[in-house]
Amino acid sequence: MLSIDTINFLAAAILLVSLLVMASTRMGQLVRSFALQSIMLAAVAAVLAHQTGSDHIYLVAALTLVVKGVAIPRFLTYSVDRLKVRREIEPLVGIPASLLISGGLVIVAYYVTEPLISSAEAVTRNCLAISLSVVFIGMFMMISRRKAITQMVGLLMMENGLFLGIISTTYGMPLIVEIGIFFDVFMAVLIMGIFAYRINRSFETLDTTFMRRLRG
Amino acid sequence: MVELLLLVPLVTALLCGMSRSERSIFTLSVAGSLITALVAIPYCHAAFFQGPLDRGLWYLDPLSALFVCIIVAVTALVSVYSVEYLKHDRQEGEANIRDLRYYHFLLHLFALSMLLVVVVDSLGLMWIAIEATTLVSAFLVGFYKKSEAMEASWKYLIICSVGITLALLGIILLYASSSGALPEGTDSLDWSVLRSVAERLDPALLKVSFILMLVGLGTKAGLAPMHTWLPDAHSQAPTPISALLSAVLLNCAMYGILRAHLLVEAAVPGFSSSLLVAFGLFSLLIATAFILTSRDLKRFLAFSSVEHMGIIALGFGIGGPLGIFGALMHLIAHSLTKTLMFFSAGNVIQKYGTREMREIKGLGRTMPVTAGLLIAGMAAIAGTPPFAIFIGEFFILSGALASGAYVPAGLFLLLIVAVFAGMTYRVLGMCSGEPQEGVSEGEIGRWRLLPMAVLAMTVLVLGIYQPGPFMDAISAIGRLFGVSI
Amino acid sequence: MDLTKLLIVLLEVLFLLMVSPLLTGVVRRVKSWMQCRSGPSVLQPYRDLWKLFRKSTVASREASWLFLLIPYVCLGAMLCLSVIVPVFSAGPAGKTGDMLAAVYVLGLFRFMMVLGGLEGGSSFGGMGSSREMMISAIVEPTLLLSIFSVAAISGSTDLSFISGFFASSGAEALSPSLFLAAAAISISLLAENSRVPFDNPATHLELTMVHEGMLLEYSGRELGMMELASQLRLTLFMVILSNVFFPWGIALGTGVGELALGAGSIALKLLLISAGLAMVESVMAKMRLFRLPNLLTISFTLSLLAVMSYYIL
Amino acid sequence: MFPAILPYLMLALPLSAAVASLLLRDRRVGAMAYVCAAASAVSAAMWSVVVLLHGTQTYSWDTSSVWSSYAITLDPLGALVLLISSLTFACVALYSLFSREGVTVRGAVLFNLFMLSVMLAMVADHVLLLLVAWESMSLTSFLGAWGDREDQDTSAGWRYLAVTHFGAALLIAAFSFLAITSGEVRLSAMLGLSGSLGPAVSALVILMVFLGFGSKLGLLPFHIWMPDLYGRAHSTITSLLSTAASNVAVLVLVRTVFGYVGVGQQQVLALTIMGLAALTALWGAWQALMQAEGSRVLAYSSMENMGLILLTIGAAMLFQSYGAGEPAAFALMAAMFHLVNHTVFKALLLMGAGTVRRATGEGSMERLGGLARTMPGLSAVFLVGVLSVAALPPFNGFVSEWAMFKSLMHAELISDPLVQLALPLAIAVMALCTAIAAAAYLRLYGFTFLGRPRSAGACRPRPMAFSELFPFIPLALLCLLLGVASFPLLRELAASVSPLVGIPGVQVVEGSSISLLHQGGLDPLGLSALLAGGVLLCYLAMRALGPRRLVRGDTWDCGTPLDRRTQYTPTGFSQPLLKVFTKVYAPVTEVREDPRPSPYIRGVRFEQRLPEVFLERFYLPLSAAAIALAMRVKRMQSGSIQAYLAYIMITLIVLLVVLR
Repeated sequence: MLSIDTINFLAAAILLVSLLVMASTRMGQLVRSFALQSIMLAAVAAVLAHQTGSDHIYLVAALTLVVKGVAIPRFLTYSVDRLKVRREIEPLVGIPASLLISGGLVIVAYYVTEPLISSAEAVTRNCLAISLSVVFIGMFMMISRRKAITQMVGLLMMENGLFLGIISTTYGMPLIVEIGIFFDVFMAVLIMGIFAYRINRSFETLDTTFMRRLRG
Repeated sequence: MVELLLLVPLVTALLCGMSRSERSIFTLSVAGSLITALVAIPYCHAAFFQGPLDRGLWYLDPLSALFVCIIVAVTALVSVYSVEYLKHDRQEGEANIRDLRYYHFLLHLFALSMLLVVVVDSLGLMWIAIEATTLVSAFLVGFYKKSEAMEASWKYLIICSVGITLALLGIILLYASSSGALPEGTDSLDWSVLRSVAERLDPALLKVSFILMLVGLGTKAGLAPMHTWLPDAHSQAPTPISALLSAVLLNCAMYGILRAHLLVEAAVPGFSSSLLVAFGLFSLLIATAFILTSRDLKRFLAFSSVEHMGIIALGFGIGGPLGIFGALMHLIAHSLTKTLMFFSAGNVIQKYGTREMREIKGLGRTMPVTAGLLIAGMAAIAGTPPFAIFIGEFFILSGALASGAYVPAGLFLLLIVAVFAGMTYRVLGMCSGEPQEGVSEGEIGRWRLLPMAVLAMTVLVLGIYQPGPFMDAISAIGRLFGVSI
Repeated sequence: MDLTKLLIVLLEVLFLLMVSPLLTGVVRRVKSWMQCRSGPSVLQPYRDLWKLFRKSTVASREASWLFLLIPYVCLGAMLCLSVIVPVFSAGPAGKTGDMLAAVYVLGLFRFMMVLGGLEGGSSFGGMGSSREMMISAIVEPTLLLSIFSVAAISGSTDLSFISGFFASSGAEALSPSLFLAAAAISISLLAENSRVPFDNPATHLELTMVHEGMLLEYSGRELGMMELASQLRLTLFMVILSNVFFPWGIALGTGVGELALGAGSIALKLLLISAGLAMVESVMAKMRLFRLPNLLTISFTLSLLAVMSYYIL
Repeated sequence: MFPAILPYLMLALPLSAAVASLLLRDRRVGAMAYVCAAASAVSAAMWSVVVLLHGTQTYSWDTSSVWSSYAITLDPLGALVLLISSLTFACVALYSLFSREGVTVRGAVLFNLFMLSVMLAMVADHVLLLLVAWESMSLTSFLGAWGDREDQDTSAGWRYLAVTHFGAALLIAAFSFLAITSGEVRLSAMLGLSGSLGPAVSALVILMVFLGFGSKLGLLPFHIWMPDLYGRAHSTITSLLSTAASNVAVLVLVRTVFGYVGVGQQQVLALTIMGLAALTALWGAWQALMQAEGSRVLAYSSMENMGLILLTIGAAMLFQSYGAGEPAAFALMAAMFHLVNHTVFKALLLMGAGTVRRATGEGSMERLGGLARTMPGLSAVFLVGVLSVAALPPFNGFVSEWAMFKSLMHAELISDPLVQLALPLAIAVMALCTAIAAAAYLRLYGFTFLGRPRSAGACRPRPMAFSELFPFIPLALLCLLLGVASFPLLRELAASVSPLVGIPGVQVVEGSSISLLHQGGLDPLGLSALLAGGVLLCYLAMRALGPRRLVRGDTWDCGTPLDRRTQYTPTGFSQPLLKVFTKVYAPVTEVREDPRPSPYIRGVRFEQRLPEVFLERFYLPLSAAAIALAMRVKRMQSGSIQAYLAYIMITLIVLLVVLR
């Protein structure tokens, strides 16, 4: 039972960190918060692996730690420095409003998952709702922030939420799928980084609100 | 083995990527795509007529076989068309030999990723393959490296990634829903396994899962209101790639939706089909508005794709033998016809150097063959008999009427008439009138007319006469949907 | 068709041909009396026609081959009509002729005459033609509707049958719809034959004329034929009016006595109607052209009411 | 056996001719293609005769596809229509072949394809074949009408396509209803489906079929494409579109309504249809009167004629719905007879109008006149056409219009007061249309051929070779023949429509006289003989008075020499009727004073314009509203990726919350 409490505790912490990401005003803070979330996710995976004793979830935990907790944040920090992105976040929706909306999204997520939870195990309950909340918050992050980099972070947050869902509801997918997903996520971030670099070159900014030539 | 089907495009891609001369790239590309098509034939034949191939990771049932056919056929035509298209680009200085290598490498990789989508058994792997198609094609969309192209590929990448992430959540829930249905420890993401226990999946989870998959894959399939990346990507990509995106990529996403639909329909009858009808009609409605007002030729065609994906969704949603047959027919016909349309558009755009339809005049004079094929394509895509799309629309309509869905049927009819009006208005405007100064008479390239002629003939013949094997294959797919066609 | 019938038809046609100019003369004479003039002899129209028939023809240089053909067609059409319309005898013994067809034959006459007005290319002809078409556009439907009501009452559109039906059924066939139809046909008679208040047959003042404007380019023999055809048309209208609505005395068999009675009664009725026509023409003034549609619409409405009232009442 | 290959010849000849000329692109091949078309028309006519003699023939080709087997079938009714249509086709083919400006490959290809699709549509016994032929008719006629013109304005052509496609969509829906109800794709296998469709749906189907076919017939408010198309397109195309295409529409409409669906108890529907048809006819007649161009007059005249035909068909439905089969059969016979007659005279007139336009270079009647002296042959055949279309004896239009009138005169058979009010009203409308349209045709003939020329082109028209005149002659003769001796045809028609109303044989022809229920009949032969006799008698009488002495002089001019401007104009001619029906036309009048330098001379400009009410009040606002709506929707594609993502999120959340 200890581990279930731990998982629930960690999941709640992940949700809180998502709100922290939402509340960040500086790029560095944002990336660090994201890294923290990924590390917590790795921790959840590790606890779960311990509980179920399945090896491949350990692998998942390790991969999460390495890829999302270390590699991607470093890559993002490097990109921010390299592309000389302005440090400020420049939200389209102000921080207080963003937090309120995020709270609303959490409620929605709980409301939506409510009928599902009845049939699920105890671990799943909170985690599913939280994972959906994190997905929503990540998506809202992409909607409410201007920079290409913040959009990437939003997407990564969505994927974190997803991972929480994967490991908590199903105790991990088949290994090949898991690895494939990791590979894809990594590639996606890399490719987005390449495009961010190209966009910076042709638009001389990473502010996506300037990219409105294609319309109608 | 199915691996061979995947190996040929991979090898072709690598060889193209390593070739030195223009000539060898083109030869390799065309040969590779044709060999892929040849290799695909026995697999598809087996899948259609001897039951599904289920070998480990791979699973090839009639539905996948249909998509394999579409993918290899359109890829082959695109690789033929690309030859003169890129030659022209090279003459104009839009592309150099490196770009050529890069283009063909990605083209075949793209084909590979799409083939992967339809031949894997596991839904998780399918998801991975779909994400891979996005990643590969993003580079193709951004091929011209102009700022608009960058913008389009960024939007494409971000929106589709978001969508696909949602779809993954859906797949997870699907996976979770199976835990009660399968014996302990054997929970599986394999579609063939899930299918066999579809009736026992947890309905509550399945519903949420389907919504997530529909929204997520619908983003990629171009269903409104998630279609927003589509006109941008289609208009900025090189035209052969636009054809590939529109005719094949959207279908691959639709394939994913269909797989989910088949499962959900078994467990929660009526839920997924009514959602498909709703999204289909909404897409049709939105696309009509844009078709009526679009001025950019390729955006115009892109919205037409939104419209047709809507019709296909509508057909599958209506269901029944008529609806399913109509939707399948429409899916096939739309792929072929839209390819034809994009090829014609490619000729026109390279000739006139603009995509703005109001600046394109007098096609009938300058490029009579292209103009003829464009008009034929327009008639076909707008659902005029005897072209194959008409068959699809006719059966979908009949299906709707037969199932008593009069309101969707009426709306459908009204909207396709409006689309016809919008289509003809633009296309006629381009074909008539005086060509502007500086546009010389004559087609650009003769070989690129060959795939177009093949396509036009195919959609015409398919509309009038459906060969026996074709019908057998369709009815094999129909059995998958539980209807006898 | 047996011989007696043929003979009767021939007699009737001859009768109509002979009596038509006379009736025109009578109308003119009565009118001049009403205006306290002595007026020309009632035989004057015969003399006019005889004179015209022997004169040479002057045709406009602008006129085409059709111009000289038109009088033959017009007079031929009226002759054809006089074969159809029952004069002395009606019913099963009489001739057969469809009333709708009769309207179309009248239509042919008018069509040709109006085309004649457009030959030559003067503004008078055009003006007359234009006005004639305006009038006929409403008169023709009126006529057809009136016929319809009469046909509905009697159960046939055959003129002879209708006439025989009313002659034999007597007062019980009387109905409001019949009166309305009679009124409508009477107004149509005035309009169709270019009488006051629609047109003034006695004037050639360009602002008012309709019928004469169309004949302006005709001369000599052709003019004579057109005049005769017009007179024949007036007579035929009167015959139809009297034989449909007042069929008293018409022969229902082929006996000589019956026929004689029929001939006598029709002659009397024609004289009376001519006198009535002259009275109307004397007490009324010609209407302004653009007030004509009102009158015509009234007659159209009357005829529509005639049909409706048959079914409703 | 020889007759067995006739349908193959009929369909294969034009197809191969079209393909050959498309591939070879040679003018001589194009000329041969017209000959092929004529040959195909002749084989169609022969096949029709065979069918009339031996009864219905069906040919089918089995395909293993979803469409089971394709089939064509020709029943006696179709054979009658096909017979007359193919004769017209042959004449039009010759007309195109001999026309002065020569044969174009494109024209030949489209002519053959159009003819093929018309014939196929007439004999199609398969839903797909019918729809294919129908759409291909639209497309080929559109291409024929607009493709070879250089003008920038394609909006009129587009209107045609859009309207006919709307009609086609309705047809598709209707036939899909029929196909799913009967489970058949063969048309001849559908019979009396109204029972299984239910009253509401069968009314819907009939209405859709009616509106669908009506879109080609110029039914209100689908007529807007007609005047523009007729005004611009080559007369080869219009003369076929107005005749053959209309024949197809009416033929299939009748088959569908009376055969496939069955009328049932649809009184209200029949009355609705009659009302719409009556309005169409009236509108056509009114507009025909005001047009300046001959071809536009003829366009509206087609609308008027089709309106009358549909009115009569509506009356037939009404009779049928009350179980009065005999009058229904009579009305159908009248309508079909008018249809074939319309084919003959309208083709003649449209070809004539086209010839005039090309010979003089003038399209507007305001600039024509006096052609009867310079083109006497054409003026004579055109007069025959005009007399026919104006329904004057002894020509064919007269007989069929008489029959249509007569068919409406059976109100007493039905005791429903609604019907007894409706039929007299229908008669009133028909009478009014006939009279107004006669004025329009008179104006057409009078101002084109009579009077003095109003422009240089009209003074010296290009002379016409006999070969150019030749194709008109059979049509003119047919006008006369169908008027004078139509009773065998009518007997056949009555026999072929009677199965549709479920009555074994309706007797309408006795000897040479046409009548139903002995309510007074018409003997066209006798009447014509009387007319001819009357004219002959006049001629003989005048000859007896001595030879005519003819002197040519000037037109009476009151002493003021006549010039171009003193002659009456077509506009002036129709002005009195414009005043009478001013509420209908709602003319827009503008009187402006011209600023002149001199204070003594006042210049006044008077302009009058007749607005195209349906276009300006209905279609343009409709399309403007649609575009405005679309522009609002278009704003959603704002270019902002954040907005795009928000759409996805909102969709997702709404769906999850609503449907969880």
